[in-house]
Amino acid sequence: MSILIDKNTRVMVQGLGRDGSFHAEQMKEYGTNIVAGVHPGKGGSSIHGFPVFNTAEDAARETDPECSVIFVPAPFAADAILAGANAGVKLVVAVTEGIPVLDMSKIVIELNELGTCLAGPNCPGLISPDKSKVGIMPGGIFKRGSVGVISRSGTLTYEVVNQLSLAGYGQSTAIGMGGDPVVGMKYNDYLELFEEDRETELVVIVGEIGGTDEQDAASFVKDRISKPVVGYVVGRSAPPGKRMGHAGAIISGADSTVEAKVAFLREKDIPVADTVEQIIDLVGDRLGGRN
Amino acid sequence: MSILIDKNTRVMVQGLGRDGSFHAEQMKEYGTNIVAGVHPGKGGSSIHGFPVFNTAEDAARETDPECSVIFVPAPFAADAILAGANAGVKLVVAVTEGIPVLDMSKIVIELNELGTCLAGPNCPGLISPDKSKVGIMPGGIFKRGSVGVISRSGTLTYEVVNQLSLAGYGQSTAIGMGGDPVVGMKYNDYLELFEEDRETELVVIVGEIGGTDEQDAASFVKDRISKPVVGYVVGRSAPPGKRMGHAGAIISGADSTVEAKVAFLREKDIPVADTVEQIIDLVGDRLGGRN
Amino acid sequence: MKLEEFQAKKLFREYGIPVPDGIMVTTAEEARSAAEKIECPVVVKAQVQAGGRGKAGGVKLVKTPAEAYMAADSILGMDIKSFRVERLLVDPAVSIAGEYYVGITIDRRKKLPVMMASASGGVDIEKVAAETPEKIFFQEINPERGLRSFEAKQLAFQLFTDKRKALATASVMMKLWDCFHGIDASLVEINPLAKLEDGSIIALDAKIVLDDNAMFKHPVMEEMRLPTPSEQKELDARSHGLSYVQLDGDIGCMVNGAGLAMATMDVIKHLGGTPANFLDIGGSSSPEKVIHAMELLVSDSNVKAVFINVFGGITRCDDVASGLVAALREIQTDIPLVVRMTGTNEEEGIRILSDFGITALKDMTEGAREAIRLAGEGGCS
Amino acid sequence: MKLEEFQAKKLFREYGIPVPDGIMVTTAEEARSAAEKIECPVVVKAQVQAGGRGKAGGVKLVKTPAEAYMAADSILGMDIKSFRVERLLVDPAVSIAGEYYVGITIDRRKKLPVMMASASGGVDIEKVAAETPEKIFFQEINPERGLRSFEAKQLAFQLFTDKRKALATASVMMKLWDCFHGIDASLVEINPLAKLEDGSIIALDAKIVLDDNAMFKHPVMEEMRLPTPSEQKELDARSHGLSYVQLDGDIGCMVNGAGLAMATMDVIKHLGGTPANFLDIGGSSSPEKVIHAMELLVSDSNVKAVFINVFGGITRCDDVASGLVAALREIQTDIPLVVRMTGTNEEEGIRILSDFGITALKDMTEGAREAIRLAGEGGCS
Repeated sequence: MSILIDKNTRVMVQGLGRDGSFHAEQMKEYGTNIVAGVHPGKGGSSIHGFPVFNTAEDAARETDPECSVIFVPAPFAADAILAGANAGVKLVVAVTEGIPVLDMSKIVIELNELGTCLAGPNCPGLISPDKSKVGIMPGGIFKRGSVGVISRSGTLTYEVVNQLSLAGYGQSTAIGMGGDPVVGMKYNDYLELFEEDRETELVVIVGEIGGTDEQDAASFVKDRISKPVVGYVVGRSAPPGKRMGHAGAIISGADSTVEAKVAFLREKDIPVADTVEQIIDLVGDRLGGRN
Repeated sequence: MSILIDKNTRVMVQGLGRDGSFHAEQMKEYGTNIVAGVHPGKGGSSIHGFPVFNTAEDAARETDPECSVIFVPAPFAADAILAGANAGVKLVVAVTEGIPVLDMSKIVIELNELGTCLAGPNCPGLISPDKSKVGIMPGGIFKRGSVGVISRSGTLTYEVVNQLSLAGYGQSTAIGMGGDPVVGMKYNDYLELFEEDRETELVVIVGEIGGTDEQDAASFVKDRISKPVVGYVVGRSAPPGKRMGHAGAIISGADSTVEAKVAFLREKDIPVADTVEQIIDLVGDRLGGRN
Repeated sequence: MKLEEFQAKKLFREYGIPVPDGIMVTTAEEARSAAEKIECPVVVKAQVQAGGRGKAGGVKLVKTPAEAYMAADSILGMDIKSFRVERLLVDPAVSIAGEYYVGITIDRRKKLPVMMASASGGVDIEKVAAETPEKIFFQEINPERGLRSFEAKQLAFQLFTDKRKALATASVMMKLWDCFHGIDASLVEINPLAKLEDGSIIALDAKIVLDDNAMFKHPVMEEMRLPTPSEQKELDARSHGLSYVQLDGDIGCMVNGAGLAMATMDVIKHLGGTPANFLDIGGSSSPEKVIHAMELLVSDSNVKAVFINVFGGITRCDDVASGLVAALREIQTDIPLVVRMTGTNEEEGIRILSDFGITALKDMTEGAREAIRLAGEGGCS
Repeated sequence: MKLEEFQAKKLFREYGIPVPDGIMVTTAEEARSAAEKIECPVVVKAQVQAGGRGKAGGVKLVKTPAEAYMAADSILGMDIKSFRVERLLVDPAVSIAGEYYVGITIDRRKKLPVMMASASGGVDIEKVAAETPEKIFFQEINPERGLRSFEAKQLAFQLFTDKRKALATASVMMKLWDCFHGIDASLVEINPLAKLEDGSIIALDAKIVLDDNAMFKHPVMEEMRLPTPSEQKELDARSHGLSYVQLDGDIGCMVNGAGLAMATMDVIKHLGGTPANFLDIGGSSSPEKVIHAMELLVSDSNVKAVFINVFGGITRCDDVASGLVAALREIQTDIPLVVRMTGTNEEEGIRILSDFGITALKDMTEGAREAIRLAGEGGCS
């Protein structure tokens, strides 16, 4: 088991420019079941062994995808997300960085209406190791197992996952939920799925300064999640009010600091690591040594 | 019984200018249970014995109305409809004439989301004789009984109702659904309610040139309505392409002519009157003489 | 409110829709200099609010400014479907490689705007819709969200497989929606949307109907109104709160309410008469309104009898009666009058009329029959 | 992108929000003539992207043009929260009868824009929110529908019972939404929104933060950018695809990915070091990008050691290694370097660095520790 994607999940790739084409190939190599690509003007052709269509609607009608991953450049990405969702996929993974926040706010409303889940935008995607990878994560560092990972970051997720894998703690599914102020699914949405997933025994949530998502997650864990959860929050060194690359990482109030988040998580009985190494220790304490 | 409104229905009146105030008084005299008025700047006062609020939200919070009737002038009426619906009423009756059609299209979407029914706009409202009147119909000509009336027109409704009453055929509820290209509820919505209403034994639908609502109603009657239905369609003398006062009454295609409508209704076994007098005959044939 | 082609193209241009750089003229001399300015060949097009201008000889392709003068001279003053040609559009002629259709209107049943597109443009699109409906593609538009790029592309790729043309057309579609929404139109239409031999996409004709209900949002558009004489009469009527349409019959009608007015006309026709007009004096009628209405009716020389049919609801019978008495005191007319009056304050109204020497009837059919009889007599006198 | 008050007021004016007719000046002489033009009394206000200008002495009310000159002379060049004052806004002084607050920002949790309004304006609104939350009224805005008139009125009638003031304020609220939406703002704020003694409503201050992600829609707004010197460095970095923020420490950091960069800084701090900056070289890094990044780091004289932390995902380790080698060939520097490199093409990357004489580590904590050690040594030398 895993959440959201497995080896049968039929995936459509929207945007087959340089990046999209490269990652489509990477995903295919990893074993992702890519059924279609979408790129205006490339309709009728074939890339990496899957058919390409001019529009998401055409692709959906012909190949019935369940999931779509967006590599379309920022100015056109909001439209592409809506195209995918309106074409009927149940999960859209938006890798694209730089989508205006008001556009995202509108997208969230429409996707809720359509009953389509959204991961991202500005996210590395998700991976269920040895089954399917939808996004840009480097497949090699992941290992199949029972740890769920939810992160607001990209490379930090890889760092955490790499150390988990090296220590013998494989992952059921790992998710980069995206660092923008408005994203689709958040910790709580994924936690709910992990709670129901039989393969997942523990969840690691990787947070950062800005917003109060980590606190929302902590309260949710306390009330609704029976599985052990381990936290890690970065950005102690970030000066107040400065952008740290992620638009979401603005310290907008006292609640948004790392200190406030860590205190709140601990208050809700969630152990929090200070370093990546400590995550492994905390996971080990709860799952037992595996290397 | 009756549909949509009865003597307990709690009614809010939005727009207490000259017309709104006059008709609020008329409704009150008729017996309508008016619980609140809304007029910006008149909040805190009292008119015709009911309290007036600055906003629909305030009125709804204090008096819990189920229905709202709109007398607000056209430029502000679309907003007033949304205010009423968002305040939580389940039926909005929009008397106002002259609301832009694109605004109405947006309103219909939002009211569907909210689960609020809309009668009108540009309609005389509805009346359940001896119980409640919501709109501007002249109460005196109505008589309680078992005939449901649905009309796209105003004064023509009165003409029909008057003759029905004089002939002894009272009405369960009479509705002017409004003559604009986009209105809220249409024949079919009301027919469905009349079908379920125990007091209603027969329904008269009064149509006119333009659109294909009458044909939709005929098909609906054939498929879903067990009670007898009598039709009447006006506008034979209207030249093609000319506006006949109602924006909806544009002959936009062959289906929109009176001849096409009458033929279609008869095809679906609905008897159609050529004159108002014939309506009475057709009703009499089906219900038996009552004078 | 229907716009003429040159007005619609001006609006299209403002919304970024490619249109030919034409010039509107009102004289043959202006047409000649427009042709000189634009460089020939040019197309001289009659500006009337009616279709079928080409078949009626109202559109001419000319090769020289002198020919433009002659073409303009022959088209100006022409009568096309009862519209007199007073304005011409001189457009540069282009080399057409393909003709398409794009339009937006409100679907009354779906209660939504809908965009229609077809590769079979340049012809009567209603005929295409009726005979080969599979050639027309539809896209419903959620007016809160507007036409989205992906929706426009989906439509455009059904017309063109070529990426460049499809994307250019999708872009025109987006702008057409912006225009429709921005000006609160009831209809916008490009027929034909042409693909030129150089590969570009351009709107060769333009049709816009504005939503009269939305004019309060766009007061400046009111200035675009170019009424014909009969429309002017209707507009003057509207400025007095009256809804008036002139017809060909001999019985002038004055009714409160559009539905009842149509029923009145129908009953006149049903009984063998012919209505001279549609005239709705609306709700809450003041005496002044009735005076204006009466003036309108008697100004039509075809009218041989007047039938006034009032069902008092909001309109009070006494108001109508007073107005009528005032009107008849002011307007000297021999045209016989039939009044039918019932509803709110009917006794009061009937008394006022009776004091003035008019007997009001209570039954609509009876009134119509009497009006037909009087019109017949009038016709003989 | 934060705008200065005079820029925000210009945008407000374009959207019809009433603001004082002020003049932006950059010299004391200009301030004098602005005061003459506007008619005294006037307010001379420092234009900096920071709050608390008043307390810092950056806002002065003056009665004559000569006083305006003196006030301007004293404020220009001032340092307010590390922003140097280079521009002033000279606004006409007004008689304030009441101060209110209206603002719009995105609620990350609700994923919607939300309008906030309070009768307790003119002060630190965050303090009001924290201490007397019942004094702030909220209205969520569906961005597809925009703020509706009834919603604005509902808010406005909570501030004013007087109809005229409530409707004027509701109108300002509607325009503020139009502005927020029209320019793709992250924040718009009027504090105070003032009621003047003549009863009118006016925005006395104006704050706008634009969504950097949306600048592609508003290229003209890019011209409004007035960066401070440190911001200029960050902007230059961004033009090379780098996300850079200068800090006070002595260990320069170069990391791929914002999250990992923050984790790297945290681990440096955790081990007792101090990061000199945040520097994210992003995904798919080209050698050129690494050269620019290296130049940025060594240009900071505080930097005593550089820690390069790369987790190869999309970013390939060999690309970063090649870039680094190229950079070090070009830039002569004595600053010691620690490289930690793992992930995609790590062997290739490590080989390239090793050929150049750099030994790469595989563990982040180990790398951080080594960088701190080297920075300490550098500090002693």
